[in-house]
Amino acid sequence: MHDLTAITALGGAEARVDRHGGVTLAENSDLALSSVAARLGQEETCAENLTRLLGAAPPAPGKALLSDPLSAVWMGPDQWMIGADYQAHETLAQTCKDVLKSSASVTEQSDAWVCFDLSGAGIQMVMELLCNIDHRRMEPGDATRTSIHHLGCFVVCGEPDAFVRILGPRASAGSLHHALLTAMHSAL
Amino acid sequence: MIIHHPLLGPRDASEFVYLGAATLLDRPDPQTATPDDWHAYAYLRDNPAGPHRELWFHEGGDRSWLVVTRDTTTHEITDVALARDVALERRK
Amino acid sequence: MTQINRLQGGQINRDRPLKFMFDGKFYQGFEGDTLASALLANNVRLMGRSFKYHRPRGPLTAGSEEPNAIVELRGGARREPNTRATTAELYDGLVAHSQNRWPSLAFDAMAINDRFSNFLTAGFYYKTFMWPKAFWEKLYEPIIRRAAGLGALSGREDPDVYDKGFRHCDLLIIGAGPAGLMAALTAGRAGADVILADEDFRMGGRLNAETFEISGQSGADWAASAVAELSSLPNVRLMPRTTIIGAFDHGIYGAVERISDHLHMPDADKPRQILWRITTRQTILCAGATERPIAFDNNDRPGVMLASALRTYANRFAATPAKRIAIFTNNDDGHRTARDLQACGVQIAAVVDTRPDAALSTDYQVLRGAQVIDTKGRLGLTFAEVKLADGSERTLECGALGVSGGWNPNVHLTCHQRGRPAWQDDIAAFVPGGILPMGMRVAGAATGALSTHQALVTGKEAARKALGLKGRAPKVADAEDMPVNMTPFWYVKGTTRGWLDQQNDVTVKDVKLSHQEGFRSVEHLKRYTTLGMATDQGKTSNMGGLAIMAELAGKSIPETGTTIFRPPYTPVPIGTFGGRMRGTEFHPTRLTPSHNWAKEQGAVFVEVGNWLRAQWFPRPGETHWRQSVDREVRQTRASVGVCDCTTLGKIDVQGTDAARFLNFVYANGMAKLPVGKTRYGLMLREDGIVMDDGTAARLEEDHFVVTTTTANAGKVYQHMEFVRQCLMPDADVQLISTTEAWAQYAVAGPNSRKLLEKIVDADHDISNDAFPFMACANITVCGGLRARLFRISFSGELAFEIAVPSRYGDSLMRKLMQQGEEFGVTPYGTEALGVMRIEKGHAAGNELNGTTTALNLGLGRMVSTAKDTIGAALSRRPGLNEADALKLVGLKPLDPETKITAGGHLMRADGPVDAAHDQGYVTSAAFSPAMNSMIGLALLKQGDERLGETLRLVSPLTDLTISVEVVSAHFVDPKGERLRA
Amino acid sequence: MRYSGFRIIKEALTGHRGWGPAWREPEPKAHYDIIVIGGGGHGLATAHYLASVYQQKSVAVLEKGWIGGGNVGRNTTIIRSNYLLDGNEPFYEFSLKLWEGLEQDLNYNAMVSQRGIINLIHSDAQRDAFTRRGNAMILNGADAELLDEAAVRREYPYLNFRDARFPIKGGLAQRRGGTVRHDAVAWGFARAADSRGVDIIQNCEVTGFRIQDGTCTGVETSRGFIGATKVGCAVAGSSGRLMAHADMRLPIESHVLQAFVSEGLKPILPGVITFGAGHFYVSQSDKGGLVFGGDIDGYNSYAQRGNLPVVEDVCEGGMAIMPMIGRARLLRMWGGIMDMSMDGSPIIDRTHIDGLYFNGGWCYGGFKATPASGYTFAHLLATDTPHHVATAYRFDRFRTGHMIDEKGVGNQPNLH
Repeated sequence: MHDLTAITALGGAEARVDRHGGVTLAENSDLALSSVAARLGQEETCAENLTRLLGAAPPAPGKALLSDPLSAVWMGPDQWMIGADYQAHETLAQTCKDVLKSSASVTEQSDAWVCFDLSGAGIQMVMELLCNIDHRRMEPGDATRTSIHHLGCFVVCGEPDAFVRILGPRASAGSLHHALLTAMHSAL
Repeated sequence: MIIHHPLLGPRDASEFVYLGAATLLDRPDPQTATPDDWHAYAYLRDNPAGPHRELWFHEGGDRSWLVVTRDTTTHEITDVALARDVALERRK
Repeated sequence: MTQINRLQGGQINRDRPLKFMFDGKFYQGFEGDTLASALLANNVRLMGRSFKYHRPRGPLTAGSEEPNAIVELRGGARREPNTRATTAELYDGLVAHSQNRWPSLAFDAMAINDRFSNFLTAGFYYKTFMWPKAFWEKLYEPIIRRAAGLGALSGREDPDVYDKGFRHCDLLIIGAGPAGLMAALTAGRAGADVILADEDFRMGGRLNAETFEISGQSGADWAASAVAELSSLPNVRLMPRTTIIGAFDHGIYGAVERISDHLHMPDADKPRQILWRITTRQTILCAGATERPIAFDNNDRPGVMLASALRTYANRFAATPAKRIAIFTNNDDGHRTARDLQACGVQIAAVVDTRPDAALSTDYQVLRGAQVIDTKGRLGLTFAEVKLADGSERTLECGALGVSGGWNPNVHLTCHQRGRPAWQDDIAAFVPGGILPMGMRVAGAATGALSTHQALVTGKEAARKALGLKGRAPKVADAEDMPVNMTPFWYVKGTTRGWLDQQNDVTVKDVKLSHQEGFRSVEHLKRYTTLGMATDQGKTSNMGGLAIMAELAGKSIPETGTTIFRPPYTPVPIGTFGGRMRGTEFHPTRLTPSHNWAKEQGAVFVEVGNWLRAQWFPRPGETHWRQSVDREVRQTRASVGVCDCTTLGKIDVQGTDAARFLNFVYANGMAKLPVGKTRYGLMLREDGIVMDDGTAARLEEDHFVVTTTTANAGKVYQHMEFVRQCLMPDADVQLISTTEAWAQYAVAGPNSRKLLEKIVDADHDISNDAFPFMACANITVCGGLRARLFRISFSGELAFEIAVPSRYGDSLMRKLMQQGEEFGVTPYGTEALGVMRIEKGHAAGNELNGTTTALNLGLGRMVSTAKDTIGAALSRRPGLNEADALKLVGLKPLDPETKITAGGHLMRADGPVDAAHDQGYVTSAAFSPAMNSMIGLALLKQGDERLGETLRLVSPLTDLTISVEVVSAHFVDPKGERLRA
Repeated sequence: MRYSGFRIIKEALTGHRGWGPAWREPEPKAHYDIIVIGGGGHGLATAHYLASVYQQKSVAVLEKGWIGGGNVGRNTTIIRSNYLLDGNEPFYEFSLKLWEGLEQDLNYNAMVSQRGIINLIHSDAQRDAFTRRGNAMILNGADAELLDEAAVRREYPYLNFRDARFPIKGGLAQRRGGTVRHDAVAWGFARAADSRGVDIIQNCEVTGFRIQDGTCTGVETSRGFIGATKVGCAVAGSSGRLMAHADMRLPIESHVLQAFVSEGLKPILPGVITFGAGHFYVSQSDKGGLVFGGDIDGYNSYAQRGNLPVVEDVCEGGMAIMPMIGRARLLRMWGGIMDMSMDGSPIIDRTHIDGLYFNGGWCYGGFKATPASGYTFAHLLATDTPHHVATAYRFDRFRTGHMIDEKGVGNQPNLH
C-alpha cells in the first residue's frame, strides 16, 4: 500500500458539507470515475460488454444509469462515464478495461472531476439560478452537461427537487462550490 | 438562440462554439489540390443572406460538431445534423 | 406637510403610513403608493427639470413611460440616478433628490437655457464651436458635458448583488391586465405550465386604475380574485415586479425581477434584482396601450398630464395633482377621466374636446371644437388658455390639465426581431403587424382592441389558440365594451414650443427644422432632434413627431414609417446583466494540486488564463523577486528543482488509428514513434501558422498522451475534435482531456534522477540506459500508487515529469520536498521556468503569437513534406517563405548590466530608427544567472545569418536604446548534453 | 451655406427660415464618371475626397436606404491609431490626422474629441505585447504612452483595484485617441460632398452590375440603370450580398456586433477605457450616456440584432473592471453588420473586373478608419494606384501569404 495521502478537490482532508434552508451541499470525494468510448465499428460489442459490466444497458443520450455498484452517465455518442465507490473501486478504469478489452477506449477520470451532491426540498430554486436546464421537468436518471458560471458540468437528477448530483472540473472546485453555496443562500 | 441537437434536443446556443461555413468539411485533396483550391477553402466564403450551412461545436455539452442550417437574416434554424455523419456521407 | 391632495378610497393601505424624504423635506405616504403618487398627494407637482432647457417638470404619466418625474433615488453608493418617481414603490425611509438642477429644483440657474432656446435648436451644435480648433476639448465641450447628463452616479462600487436565473415554461404571458389575467386563467385552468409576468407590483393593469365593473365586481376586485385563483394553481408562476425587457431568438425572453427595490436595502445574501432568461414555447403579449399627449404651447408645465394618468392617481392611489382640473381630449376616453375625477370630488373646470360633435354632459362643461393653445404657471400649471370653436379665447383656471390624444398599443416586443407594426386607422395608431417573434400572440389593448370586454375575449382566445384547446369556449364575464370614438389630433396649429419629447426638449419647431434641413427619414429625425432618445425611449413622444413629419412630407404616417423598437423595453441596471460574475468571481479560478502547499510556502501567485500558478517562492531575507527567481534557477541547474506543470493541457488519444490521427494533426511525423517514447510535436493551423507545440507520449500501441501549452489546451482539444469528427470521420480515434486528472510535476536538475529514485518504486529502473531521454512509462510510486513518468526537459537539464492522480498531488509534492532535502531541492515557479526556457531558446507563448511560422521559429525542417498534415500546404505560400523572413535568435546586451525590454524593436547599428527600417522585435527577455547577464529572444529578419552582428534595441515607449549582439538562441548547453546525461 | 456661430444667431433672430437642406435630393443622371455604392461613412467620405482632393466633377453616391443608416450610425464612436503591424499603423495614423482637421475641412462640427484611450494591461505577457505595439506606434509617428498601475489609478480611481480577478497592472495610452459624434460624420461628409456637386441618391438600391467583356459599365438599381466609368463598392456588412452580383466570393463573413448606451449621466468617464481580460470598452458621450460594447455574437448574421449571452458577457466585463456602473441603466442596445475579414484587416483594391473597385472587410474597426478609408479609396478610384498607406490592403494577400493579422488568430473571422 502506498504512503501518499489524498486530499479532496476542495483541498481538505475531509469532504466538505454545507447546509442552508433545508438544502445540503455535500462534496463527494468518494467517487471513482472512468470514461468509456466505443472503438469505431465496435459500438455494439462495447454496448454488450457494458451491459455485462453494469448489469443493464448503458444509458441513452441525456440519461444516466443510477445503479450499484456501478453507475453510468451518457457523455457523448458511444461514450459514457462510469462511476463507482472510490474506496472499493480505486482502479475502476482497469476493471472496465478488463471487461471491455479492445471494444472501447478507457480513461481514468476519477480526479478530473469534483462531485457535489445537492439534496433537500428547494434545490430546484437553487438550480434555476445556476444553469439553463428545465429542472422542473427532470426525472430520475436524467443527466445533462451544461454550464454553471462558465464551468462545464454534468447535472444528474436523482430525485426531482430532492437530490441532484453535479460533476464539475476538479481544478475549479472552489469556484463551483462558491457558486452553489451563493445560489443556496440567495434562493432559500 | 436554441439549437435542436440531433441527440439531445433543444439546447441553448451559449453551450456551443461557432466555427464557420460547413464548407470547411470539404478539405482539398492534397494530391490534386492547386494553390487556388487551398485559397478558396481557407479564405473565400459565400456569406449568404439567407440559409447558411455552418459548423457549431457543442463544447459545453457532448462535444459533437454539428452542421446547422440557419437563415442569417432571421436566425431561423431549419436543419441540424452531426457533422461526423455529414462528413461520412460526403465520402461516399 | 399633510396630504391635502389625498382622496378617498384607492388601493393604498392607510394602516401602513410611510415616511419619506424628497429634496431634504419629509413627507408621508402609504403602502401601495409610488413616490409620484405620494408627492402629488402632498401637493408636490414639481419633481424634475428637463434635459436641455431645464424647464420645470412634474409627472406626465403614472407608469414606466414617464419622461419627466425622474429623480436620484437613495444615497451613498446606492444612489440610483434617473429613477422614475412614477414606478418607484414607496417604502419607509425612502430618500430621493431631484436632479439636473442647480442650486435647487425651484430655482435652477441653468434654466437660462430656456431663454436662449431660440439659439439652441435641433442640431445647433453641429454648426458651431469649430473655431479655434483647440477650443473644442478645452472650452466648448467641457461646458456642454457639464450641462448635459441627468442624474449622477455615485462613482462608488455598487454594494448590491445581482442574480441571473433560467426559467422554462409552455406559455409566457406578458402583462397582467384584463387580457393577461384572462389568458392566464384560461391556460392555468387547462393545466398548462404558465408564467405570468407584470412590471407592476400590483397585478391587474388598468383594472386597478379604472372604475368600471366586471360582472358586478369592481375591476380591481376581479383582478384580485383572479390573481388569488392563479396563485392557487401549482402550474402557474406569478412574477410581479418583473419586466419582460426583450424578445430574443427562438422563444427566449429577458426578464428583470425587482427583488429588493421596494425595500430599504436587500436582505442579507439576497439580490437587488434577478435577470431571468425565460425559454418558452408560446407567448402571449398583453402589454396594453399607452395614452399619448397632444402638442400645444407650454404643454409641459407641472400639472399637465395624460388624462389616464389622472385617473390612475385618483382611482388607484387616491391622489390628485389639484382640486380643480381641466381636460383636453380628442376622444371619448377623456370624458371618462372627467367623470371619475368628479366622482372623487375633484372640480372639473371644463372638458376641452377638439371634436365639434362631441357629446355634451350634464355633469360638467364640454367645450366642443375647442383647443388648449397655451398654459400659464411658473413652477406649475395655474391657467389653461383655450381657443373656442368660434375663435374666441378663454382662460380656464386649473391646477392640472388632463390631455388625451388617443392610445398607442404597446407593440414594442412584437418588433424586437425587426417586425414592422401595421397602421390601424380607426384608432390612428400602430398595431402588431408583420412577422411576430416565434410563438408570440398578442391580446388585449396591445392589439388595438381597447375595451375591457375585448381584452377578456382576446386574452381567452389567444390562450386557447396557443394551447390548441378544443371544444366550446366558456363565456367571458361581461364588461364595458365602449367603442373608441376619436378624431386624430396631434398638435395645435401654429404652435412652435409645443413639446413632443418632454425630457429631451424636442418641440414641434424642431421637427419642422429637421424637415427643412432635409433630415426627413424617421431615423434622421430621431438622430438629428434626439426625439425619443431619452430615458423614456419615446414611449409618449415618437408618434407625435412622426405625425408632424408625415404632415410636412405630405405623406401618411405609415408611409413615413416607424422607428425600430429595440430592447430593453425599459432601461436595466448594468449590474443586473452582470449578475454574480464580478470581482474575484468574474471568471472561475483553477487551482493546481500543489496550491495549498505552495500557499504554505508563501508563494507569490500569478494568473495564467484561469489558472493561478506559483510565480516564485520567496525565502526569508529575499527582498526582491529577482533574488528568489535567480536562486530557484541556480539551484535547479546546480542540483534539483520541482515545478508544478499540471496546467499543461493533457489529452488522451486512443484507438487503432491514433498514430495516423496524430501524424495528420502534427506537422512532424508521429506514425513511427515507438511505444515507451515521447516526441516533441509541432501543430500548425490550416493556414500554416504555428498553433501550438507540446509532446506526444506513446504509452501503448493504440494509446497516446499528448500535452499542449497551458494557454492553448482548450483550443487544441477543440481542434482535435474537429479533425476527428469532420476531417477523419472514418478513423478509429477517441479523445478525452485528462488535464485535471493528473498532478504533473517537472523534476529538473542534475540530481533529479537521484531524487526520483527515492520516490519511484524499485521495480522500475529509471537509469539512463533503461529510461533514456524522451522515454515514458506507466509506473508506480511510493509503494504502489499508479503514476506516469516522462523523461522530457523544458529547462535543458536532466529532467523528468512525473504524474500521479490529482488527489495525491499535494502529498507527492511534500514527499519530493522532504526526500529532496539532502540535495537542497527547491520548488520553482513560472518565472524561473521562463528564465530557463529562454536560456534554452525554447519558443513559448510570446513566440507562438499566432503570426509565426515553423520557419520563423527555426523549426522549418520539422514540417514534413512527405505526408499530408494540417497546415502544410498553406505554409508553403511565398509570403511565408521570403528570403528576409524573421528568424528566432538570441540577444545579449554588449553591457551585461543593461536591461533588455521585451517588445523592443531592433534596428541596424548605424541605420535610421523608424518603422521603415525595423529589423524585428524582442519576444522575451530575462536575467540569465547562467550567463550572468540579461538575455533575450527575438524574431529578426534573416536572423539565422546574422549571428555576431551588433544591433540597436530601441524601445521609445520605455525610453530605452541599447546595443545588443545577435547570438544563438541556445544560451545554455547548446549541444543538449545535460538533458541526455 | 456656411455654418457658424454668427449664422446661428442671425437665423435665431429671423425664425430659422434661412436654413436650407443639408444636401440636395437629386434625380440620378444617366451616367457618372464614378459611382460610389454605399451612403455610409466610408462611401460619403470617398465621395467627399473624390470631389475635394481629386477634383472629380461627376460623382454619385447610391444608398439603398437613408445615408448614415448603417454602421456609421450604430457604432461606439471611438477613434484611435493604436495598431501594431506595418500594414495597418500608417493607415490608421493617417486617419487620425484627418480626424484632427476634419471639422474645419467639412465646416461641420462632428465633435471630434481627443479625450484619450487606455488599453488596460493585466499580465506580463500583455505588457510585452503592448510594449511592442506602443513602440510600433511611435516608430510610425503616432503617440503612445505606457502607464503603470498607479498612473491608471490616478486617472480612473473607480476601476476595480480592490478584488479584480485579473488585476490591472497598467495600460497603453494613446492621448490623441478619443470619440466622435458618429451620425455627424456621415452628415458632415454628405453635406460637404453635396456642396461640391456630388449627387447623393438615397433609396436607390443596387440590384446588379452591368459587366461587358470583363468591364463594369454601370449598375442596375431600384431606380433604373445608371452608367459609370468606374464603380466603387463601400457597403461594409452588405459586401457579400453586393459582390455576389459580380459573382465574387470574398474573404469576408458578415457578423453582428452589438453596442449599448446607458441613460444620460453627469460626466464621470473622461476618456475611453478598454478592458484587457474581458470583452468591454466604454466611453461617455457628450450627452452623458455611457457608450459601450464588447465582442461580436460570433455567428454569421445580417439581422442587425444580437442575443442575450453577449449582452451579459459585455456587462459582466463592465462590472468586473468598473463596478461603479452597476446602478447605471442600459437604455438601448442595437446590432450592426460587421464585414469580418479573414485576417481582421480591410481590403481596398481593384477587383478582377475592370472598372469595379472594392472597399470592405473593416471588421468592427471601420468607424475610426472612415476618413482614411474614403481618402485612400478616392485615391485608388481617381488614380488607379493604391494610396501609399493602403498598399497592403490587397485582395491577393491571402493567396500569397501576406496576411495582416493583428490578433494572430488566423483565418477565422469571428475571432478577429
